[in-house]
Amino acid sequence: MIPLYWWLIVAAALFCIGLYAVLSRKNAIAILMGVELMLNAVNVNLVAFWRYITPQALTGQVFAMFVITIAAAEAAVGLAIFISVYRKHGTIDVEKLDIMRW
Amino acid sequence: MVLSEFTFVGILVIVASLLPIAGLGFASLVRPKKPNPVKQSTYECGIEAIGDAWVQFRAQYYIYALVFVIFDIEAVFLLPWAVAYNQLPLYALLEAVLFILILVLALAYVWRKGALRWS
Amino acid sequence: MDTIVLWLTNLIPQMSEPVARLVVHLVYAGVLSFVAPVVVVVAFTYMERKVIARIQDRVGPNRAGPLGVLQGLADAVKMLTKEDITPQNADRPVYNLAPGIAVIGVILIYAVLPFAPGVVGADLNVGVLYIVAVGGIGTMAVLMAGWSSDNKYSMLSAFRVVAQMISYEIPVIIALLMVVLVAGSMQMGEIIAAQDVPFLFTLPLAFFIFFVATIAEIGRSPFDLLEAESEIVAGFHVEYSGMKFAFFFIGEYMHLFVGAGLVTTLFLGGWRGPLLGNVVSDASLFGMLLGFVYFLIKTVFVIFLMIWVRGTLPRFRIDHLLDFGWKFLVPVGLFGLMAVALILKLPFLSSSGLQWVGLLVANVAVIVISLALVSMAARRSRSVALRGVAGADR
Amino acid sequence: MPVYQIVHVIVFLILTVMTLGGALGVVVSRNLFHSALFLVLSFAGVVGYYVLLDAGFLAVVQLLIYIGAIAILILFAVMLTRGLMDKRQSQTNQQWLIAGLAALLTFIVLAVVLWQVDWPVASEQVLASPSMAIGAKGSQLGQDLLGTYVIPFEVASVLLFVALIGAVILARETES
Repeated sequence: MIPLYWWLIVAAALFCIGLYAVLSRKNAIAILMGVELMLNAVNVNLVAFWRYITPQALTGQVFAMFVITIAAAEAAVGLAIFISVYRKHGTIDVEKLDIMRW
Repeated sequence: MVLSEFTFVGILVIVASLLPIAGLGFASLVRPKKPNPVKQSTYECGIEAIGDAWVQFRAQYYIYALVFVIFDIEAVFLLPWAVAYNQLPLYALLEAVLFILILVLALAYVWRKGALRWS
Repeated sequence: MDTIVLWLTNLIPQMSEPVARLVVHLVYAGVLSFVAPVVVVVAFTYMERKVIARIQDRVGPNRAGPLGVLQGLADAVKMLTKEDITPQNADRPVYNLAPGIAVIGVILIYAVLPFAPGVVGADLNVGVLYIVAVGGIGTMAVLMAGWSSDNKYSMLSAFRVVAQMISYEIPVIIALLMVVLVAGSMQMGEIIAAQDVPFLFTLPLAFFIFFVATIAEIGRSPFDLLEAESEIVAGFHVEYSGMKFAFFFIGEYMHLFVGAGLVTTLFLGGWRGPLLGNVVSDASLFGMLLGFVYFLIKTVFVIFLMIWVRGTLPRFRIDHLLDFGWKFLVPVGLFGLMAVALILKLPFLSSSGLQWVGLLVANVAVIVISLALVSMAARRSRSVALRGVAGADR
Repeated sequence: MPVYQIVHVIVFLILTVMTLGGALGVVVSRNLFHSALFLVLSFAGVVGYYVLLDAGFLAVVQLLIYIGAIAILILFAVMLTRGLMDKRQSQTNQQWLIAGLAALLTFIVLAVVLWQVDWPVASEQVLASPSMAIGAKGSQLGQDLLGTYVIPFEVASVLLFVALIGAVILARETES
C-alpha cells in the first residue's frame, strides 16, 4: 500500500499551489479557483486520514462531504458577488477594486 | 483494494479515449486539406462577423446554474438517506421531509422573487 | 462478467483468473468504445429516418442498399472524407479536445448499463449517482466547444444548451431518488432485482419525469433548442466539420441509446422477462442471450417512443423549456418524493403487494393534483391576458 | 511486490501528474478559460485519488459537484465577466515573487513535518477492510448522516438555502 505521507505531501503541494494562486493572481475568479484548490487539498487529507487511521468509522468521508457543500456554497455566493461587481464597475481586477479603502 | 469495482471504469476511460484519436487519425489520412481564408472565417449566417465572439451575455444563465448547484448538493445528501431508508426508524422520514421542505422553500422564494423568469 | 470469465478460464485452462478478467474487461471496453458507436449510429439513424418519414407520409432513405439500409454507412464514408475546417481564431487545443470529450463522456455511462444478466462493465454500488455525475462531462464538452469556436452563435447556443442540461439534471435526480428509495439501493443489479413489478407501474410519476427529462438531457425534439436552425444557426457545433462534427453526432446517438437503456433498466425491469430466472437460468449463456433480447426489445420500444414524440410535438421556446423544468417537474417531483417516502413508512402497508398499490395511488394522486393546479393557473393567466387585450381595445 | 501494487503506484503517479499539473496550469495560464479547464483536470485527478483511497461514493460526488456543478459555475462566470483576458497584460500582482516564496516555504515546512511524523496508522487487518459508505444494499453513510450527524445535515440544508437566496439576490439583473 502507498505510504500515508505520500498522500499528505501531495495534498500539501496542492494546498500551496492554491495558496500561491490566492496571493498572486489579479483576477477575482482566479483567486476563487485557488481557494477551491486549497479546499480540495484539505479533502484529500481528510479522506487519506480516514483510510489509513480510522477506516472503520466514516468520519473522514462525512467531513469531506460537508467541506464540499461549503465549497459549493462559497463558489456560488462568491461568483455572484463578482458578477454583481463586474456589472457595477466593469472589472473584477482586485487591484482596481479599492474604493472601499479610503 | 486489490481490484476495485472501478477498475473497469479506468480501463474504459483509456480505451474510449482511443476512439477519437483513431477516428481523427484515420480521417486525416483520407480527407482533403485545402484551407483558404474564406473557409476559415467565422460562420455567422453568411454575414461577415463583426468583432470577436464575446458579447455581453445575460446573467440569467448564471442564475439557473446557481439553483442547479444548490439542488445538486441536496441530491448528494438525499441519496445516502434513500439507500438507508429501510434500515432507518420513523424519525428519518421527518428529518428528510424537513430537509426537503427547506429546499422547497428556497425554490419558492426564488420563484416568487421572479429570478426564474425569463423576461 | 463472472459467467464469461468462468467460460474463458474453462476454455483456456492455462489462463489464470485475474488475467482472464483483465482480458474480458479489455474486450468489453473495446466493444463499448469501437463496435457500439458504429452499430448504434447506423441502426438508429436508419430507424429514426424511417419512422419520421412514415409519420410525415414520406418514404425515407431508399437509395443506398435494399430499403436504404446502407444509408448510415454512406454517411460515415462521407464524414470521413470531408475536409476538416478550423476557424482562424479558434482556441485550437480546446477546439480539438471538445468532440473527443463529448463522446468519451457518453461512452462512460455504458459502463454501468446492464445489457443482460451478468453482462455489465462495473456494477457500481453508486451506479445511479455515477450516471448523473458522468453526464456532467458532456456539459463540459459543450461549453468547451462553444467557447473555443470563436463564434457568437456557438457561444450563445452553448449557454442555452448548458442551461437546459443542468435544469433537467435536477428532475432526473429526483426521479432517481424515488427509484432508489423503493429499491433501497443505487446498484443497477439490485434495482433490477427489486422490480418484481416494474417501477413503471408503481412509480408512474418518476417514470414520466425521468422520460421527459432524459429527452431534454439528450437534447432531442421537442427540446432540441441546440439545433434551433432558425435562431442560432446550428448550435454550439456550427464551426465543426468532418470527423469532429461526426463525433458530436455519434455522441448524440450513443446518448439516445443509453438514455433509453436506462429507462428500460430503471422502470421496465431491464433484462427481466418471462421464462428468464425460473425456466432458463440467469447464469447460463442462453439465459444471457435471452436477457439481452428482452433488453433490446424494450430499449428499441423506448427509442421508438422518443422518435414518436419528436415527430409529433413542436419545439419549445427557451423560457417555456426552463419554466417547465423548474416550475413544474422539480416541485412535482419533490412532493412525489415525499409522498413515496411516507407510503414506505406507513405501518398498515407492510406487505409488498399493498405497498405497490399504495405507491401507485400516491403517484397518481400527485399527478392529478399537480395537473389540476397547473390547469387552474393556466386558466387564470389566460383570463388575465384576455382582460388585457379587452382593455386595450376599449 | 505483487503486480497490483505496482499498478497502484503507477496509477497514483499518473493521477499526481494530473492533479498537480492541473493546479500549476491554473496558476500559470494567462487565459482565464484555460485556467478553469486546468482546474477541471486537477479535480479529475482528485476523483482518481478518492477511487484509490476506496472512497467510491466521494469520488462520484467529487465528479458530480466539482466537475459537473462548480466548474460549470466558474466557466459561466468567466464567460460572463470579460476583462483581464488580454494576453499581453500581466495576470499577477506585484507581490507574486513574495507569494511564490511564501508558498514554497510553506510547502517545504509542511513536507518535512509530514514526512517526519510517525502517523498512528491502523493495523494491517483493519486497513484491509475499510467501511463502505454505501453498499449494494443499505448505506452506513445514510445512517450516520441521519443519526450522529443529523444536526450538521439539517444545518447544511439551511446553509444551502441561505447561499441560494444570497447569491440570487446578488446576481440578479436589477430591472431598470
